[in-house]
Amino acid sequence: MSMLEAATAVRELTLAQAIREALAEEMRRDPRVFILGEDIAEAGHPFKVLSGLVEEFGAKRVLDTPISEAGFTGIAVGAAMTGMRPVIDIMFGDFIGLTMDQMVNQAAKIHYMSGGKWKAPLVMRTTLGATRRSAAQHSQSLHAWFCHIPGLKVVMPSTPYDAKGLLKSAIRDENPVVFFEDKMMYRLKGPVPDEEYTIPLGVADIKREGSDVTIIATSSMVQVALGAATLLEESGISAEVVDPRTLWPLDEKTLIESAKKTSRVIVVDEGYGRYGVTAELASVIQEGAFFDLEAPVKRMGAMHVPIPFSPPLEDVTVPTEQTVADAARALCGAS
Amino acid sequence: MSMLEAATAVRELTLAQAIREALAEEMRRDPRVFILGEDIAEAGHPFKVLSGLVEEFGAKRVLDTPISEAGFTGIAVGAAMTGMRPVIDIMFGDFIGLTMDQMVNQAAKIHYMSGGKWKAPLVMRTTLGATRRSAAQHSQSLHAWFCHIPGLKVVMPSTPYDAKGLLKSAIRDENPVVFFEDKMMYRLKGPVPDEEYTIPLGVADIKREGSDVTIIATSSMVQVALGAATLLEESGISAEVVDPRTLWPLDEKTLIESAKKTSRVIVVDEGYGRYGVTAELASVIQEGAFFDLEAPVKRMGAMHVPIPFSPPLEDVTVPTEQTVADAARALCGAS
Amino acid sequence: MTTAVNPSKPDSRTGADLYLHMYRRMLMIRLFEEQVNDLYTRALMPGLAHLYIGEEAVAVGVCEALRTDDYITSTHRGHGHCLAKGASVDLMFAELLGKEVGYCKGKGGSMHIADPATGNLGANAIVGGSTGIATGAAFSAQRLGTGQVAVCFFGEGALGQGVLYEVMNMAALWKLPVVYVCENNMYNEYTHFSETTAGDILARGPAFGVPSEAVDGQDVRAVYDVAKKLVERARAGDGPSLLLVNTYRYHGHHVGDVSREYYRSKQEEQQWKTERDPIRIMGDWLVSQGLADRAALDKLHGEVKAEIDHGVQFALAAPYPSPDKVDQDVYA
Amino acid sequence: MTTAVNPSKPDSRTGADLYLHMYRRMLMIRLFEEQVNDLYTRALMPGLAHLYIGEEAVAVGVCEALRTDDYITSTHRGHGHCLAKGASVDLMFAELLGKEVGYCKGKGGSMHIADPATGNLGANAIVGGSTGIATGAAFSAQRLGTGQVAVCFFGEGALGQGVLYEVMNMAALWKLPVVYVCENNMYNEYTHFSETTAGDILARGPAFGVPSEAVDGQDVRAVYDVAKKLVERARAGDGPSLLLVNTYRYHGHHVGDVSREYYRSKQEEQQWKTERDPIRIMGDWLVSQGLADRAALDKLHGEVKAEIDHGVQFALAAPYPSPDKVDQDVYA
Ligand SMILES: Cc1ncc(C[n+]2csc(CCOP(=O)(O)OP(=O)(O)O)c2C)c(N)n1
Ligand SMILES: Cc1ncc(C[n+]2csc(CCOP(=O)(O)OP(=O)(O)O)c2C)c(N)n1
Ligand SMILES: [Mg+2]
Ligand SMILES: [Mg+2]
Repeated sequence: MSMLEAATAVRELTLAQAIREALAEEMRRDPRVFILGEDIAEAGHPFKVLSGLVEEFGAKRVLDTPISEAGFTGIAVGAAMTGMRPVIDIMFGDFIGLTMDQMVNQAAKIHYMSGGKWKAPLVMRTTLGATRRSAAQHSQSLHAWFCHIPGLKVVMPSTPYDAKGLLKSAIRDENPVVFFEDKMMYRLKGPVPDEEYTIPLGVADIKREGSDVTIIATSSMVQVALGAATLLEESGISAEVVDPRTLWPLDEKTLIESAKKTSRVIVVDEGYGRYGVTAELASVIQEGAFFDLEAPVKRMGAMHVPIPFSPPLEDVTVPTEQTVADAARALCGAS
Repeated sequence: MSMLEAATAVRELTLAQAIREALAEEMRRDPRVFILGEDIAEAGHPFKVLSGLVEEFGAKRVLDTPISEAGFTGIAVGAAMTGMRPVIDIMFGDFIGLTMDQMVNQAAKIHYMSGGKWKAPLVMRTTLGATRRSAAQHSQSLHAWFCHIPGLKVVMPSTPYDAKGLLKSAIRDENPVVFFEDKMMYRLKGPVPDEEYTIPLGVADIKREGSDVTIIATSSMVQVALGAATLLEESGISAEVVDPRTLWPLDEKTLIESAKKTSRVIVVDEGYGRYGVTAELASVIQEGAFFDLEAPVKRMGAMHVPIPFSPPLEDVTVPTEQTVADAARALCGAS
Repeated sequence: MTTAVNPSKPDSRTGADLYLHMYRRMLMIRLFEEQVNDLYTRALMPGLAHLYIGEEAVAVGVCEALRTDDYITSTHRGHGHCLAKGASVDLMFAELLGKEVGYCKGKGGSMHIADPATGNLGANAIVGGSTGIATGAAFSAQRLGTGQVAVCFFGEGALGQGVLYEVMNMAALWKLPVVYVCENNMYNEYTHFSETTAGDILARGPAFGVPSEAVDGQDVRAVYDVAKKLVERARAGDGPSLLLVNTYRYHGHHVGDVSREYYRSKQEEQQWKTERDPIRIMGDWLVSQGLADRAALDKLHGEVKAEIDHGVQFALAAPYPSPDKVDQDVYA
Repeated sequence: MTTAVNPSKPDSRTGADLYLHMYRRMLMIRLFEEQVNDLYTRALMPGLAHLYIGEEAVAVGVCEALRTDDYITSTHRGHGHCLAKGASVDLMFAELLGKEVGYCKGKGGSMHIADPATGNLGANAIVGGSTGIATGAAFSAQRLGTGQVAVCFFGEGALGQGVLYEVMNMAALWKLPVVYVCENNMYNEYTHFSETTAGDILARGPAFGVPSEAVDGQDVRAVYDVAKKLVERARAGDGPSLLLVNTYRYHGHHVGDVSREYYRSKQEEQQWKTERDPIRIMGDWLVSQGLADRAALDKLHGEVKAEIDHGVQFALAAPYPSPDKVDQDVYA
């Protein structure tokens, strides 16, 4: 918990409530902000994250769209270029494939291609995360695709506090920002101050200090890492948990400093483990802290399989407190 | 050059010719193989890679499609599931965003989701590579996206010989395979035997032996690495050039062995440098050879900017023989 | 594997047989789905379930017009299509519960039932996601000269996905034997289709060279008749068509969607259930025509119920896959 | 930045002024493109160039119906649209040569000319890629109440991209002030559109709630008249429309496409050039109406040629951006 948070925290909100509050505040502040997506108005989104917004802001600012992800993403790009501040809702992160051309060839590049003359300040909110028994087409964590693309920013909040502060910054940002919410975290509670605040994009947060091993984790894996850290404490291992909070821009400095301090690093992310986010984070660490490391950086991501439906299968595909703690013990023992 | 190649090489073909020959041979061998894409029949593709195929195989097997990348990719998935062997042509790799949903949610997953009952043996051929002055929407190397996805295979040939042998294997493979061709390499010449051969997917090739530094390079970057190796020779540095040839499956063993041998590694790939292929390759090396490395693995990819049009700008965005050689010298000097 | 479907001669059922069969199939879907609802409510079923109750005449009317080796693609609301095409109740339930003997070894679940033996290319959790697959299957049928036809089921929500128009255009250009069946149950999840659909749905086919027809989706005989015509048209080499079927789902978008009044009235639901129920309409018609009496229909109900109950027991008793199966079937 | 466009009153040119202005603009595009061809052939221009020669009446007829602050989106074949909307010849050439003073600081090149001052949201190298952007600009205009209209230019090849139908549907639902202008020059690169387009193009608008009209794209006055009507309709709040313009490109798909006989005959090309040339048709009409004599037209030609020559000299003399600019403008 940051200083600010500690000083002012008076309420507990769920992650869903924190997101809704960020949207409502920004929509009150700036009449150009509007939301578009499927079943988001009266239905308030299937995950109910947006309940109440259409009542306050009306159907002109909370728009139910057809099931046309490519089309309404394209419309958002054009609206952003011409003075609006669209927030797009892509119901499941698995559907971003439909939007890749609009996001990557249009939104991400228009500023550069026009020599800085146009810009596309939009936010895409979408989900990631497995273990909801939703099977292969509704459980993916595909954020690595966007991280790869210059011109985009990628945000991965892990707490209600961060979610609210980062989303407000994302909406105010002059660039296209993709904001990933773990669908299993919407009910996670945490302190969120009454007072307005924002969190700058590009600043990592040390969620827990420690000295023996650094666990760099993203989104819901931060909670997993914190749970693992508690388990490790029982084994006498002091784990530091670092949350980059935004994958681009990436606060390399904080990550590398922690790696240098502990000399052992695990990176945990819920995306597929191959050619994913863990590879970049591990590379950044080894580039910046190679000579301080006692062991290679350990990567933990989703198993390289489509996410299965059956619970006993799905449960083994993602990192858990137990597997992360085991890996940390092995890493510490192995030095 | 492999043993087989050395023994039988009698002809020089361009990379484009090698690809055309692979397609023609497979179409003769298997009547289920057909090609579909834009301007590929009479026009033989804008890069003329497919010239002559419609004349031999007719319009039923070399199909001009509308400009509907998502649609004809989806049709290929269905055709592959029901007994055909489609080869899809996506004119520029920049357009794969339009196909991501079909490739990733359908083609890659149908085998798994159906418990092994259906399969989708299709090949997507497309391009990568910059420096053609084609600007930000026609110059990208987006292969990292596909590498990230379980269920897909990704092939990156660097020579006419490899291109032919790998493409034949890709067409015979029972899975969806994405085959990336560097558009600047179509005129590259190299020996290709008259006799039929295939190259298995998942086997790296050491393009040049060396002892001081390993340069792992993909696609056209292999040629850059070989050029760099020649420059390095003049500086008394012996560089080994390793070409994974397929990024998935990945021949980790060969990569790691070379890293252990030389103790210094550079990975070079033309995709964007952040959250890209170089991150995975560097991670595999550090995981497998950490205690043998003298220095962190050095990554070289495309600059994290949309590819600019203007020649003096574009030229600095991708690794060159010179920059790779410089990096290798620094790496060797720095130990 | 791709040749696991054995071509069979066109269905030879006619007259009373056919009608009773259709009635039975609709009943089976209804009872199956009621059981799913129950399993889900009792927390015995993981994940989501989108019930087909109210729409039974669509799947049954269309699939009765197909050969066993004809292809279908289905949707997130797929149980009805799978059963209508001949899926086994036991293996369906087993899959829904994530069991190893299920259609997909538990890897797919409710939204991914697939079965080569009945020509089922798969349910699909991406709206519009199977439009290409069905069109591609029709492509194979044409190229391989098998005489098969492919039917692509999709909800009216999929009219929002551009890929549908891309593949319809190609199907028309290449005269592929595919029938696009749009199940207009009036809602995209929680949004009325009129808020998401401009212009004229029926005109969307011809604009892309695909002739269109509309039919009352609560009347299984009407659905069957028009489907038969369009399927035979496709089989004869005359190309694709679009069939717009007007229907209604009685339950929520998925089992958890219970409080629905903010998007549709209880009265509307009640009206469909009492006035337009496809099973009641067909039952009444069978009786009025003297093709069955109430006792025969009741007996049928008992038989179907027993089959469903057996399936549930079978599935509940079946073991889960062992975790080490998780990385099998990724690559063929 | 997004407010760099100053709303201006509707164009007040009328009668002879207007017609002469349209003639001049068409001529400017023609001579500009001939110069591009020359620069490219002499290897002075990097990359690709897709010439608009033959289609001048489309861009000019439509853009004359627009206010300066109205928006357009353009395509890979975009020079004509940019010039018709008021771009400076000098800055266009500079961009085409990759020079720092060019419209996009050399970062965009031929396929990405963009200019807020003339409402140009950008040429686009993705077929169909700007259909969303134009629709979104219309959305902003409606929400911000600026009275602006957005025109989306695209080739008939973009009819293959599903996203077009997705955004047309939303434009109709939300009554957005956007005019979709389909430039049917009969070829998708090297493939005749009839091989890629089934059904009825004009029917594709109404199927999605977008009224459609067709016009002869070689007659600039006809294009102007119908565009004016559709633009005013949009501005009045009556929603989107689709304008199908039949036209022809005289040159290859791009400058390098020289041997074209495998996909279209020299005779076909010749016929369009001699019988349907938009500049000649308009010139003849101006003379026949006594609005100009040949000498005046010749003089105009000389003026335009001088402007073009100046642009080329300006661009050739301008410096390239220094390599350290490469990572500027990635983020705003
Ligand atoms: C591409 C995509 N977008 C959104 C969703 C989420 N979603 C699942 S079902 C559904 C509504 C589908 O409506 P319709 O096609 O009419 O089918 P119905 O549920 O009425 O049978 C939506 C939006 C999805 N699965 N895929
Ligand atoms: C999505 C996409 N697919 C393919 C291409 C390659 N391509 C560039 S122009 C073109 C043909 C476009 O034809 P049309 O839209 O009729 O425009 P025209 O060139 O005739 O003006 C194609 C296929 C592309 N740029 N974008
Ligand atoms: Mg529906
Ligand atoms: Mg054209």
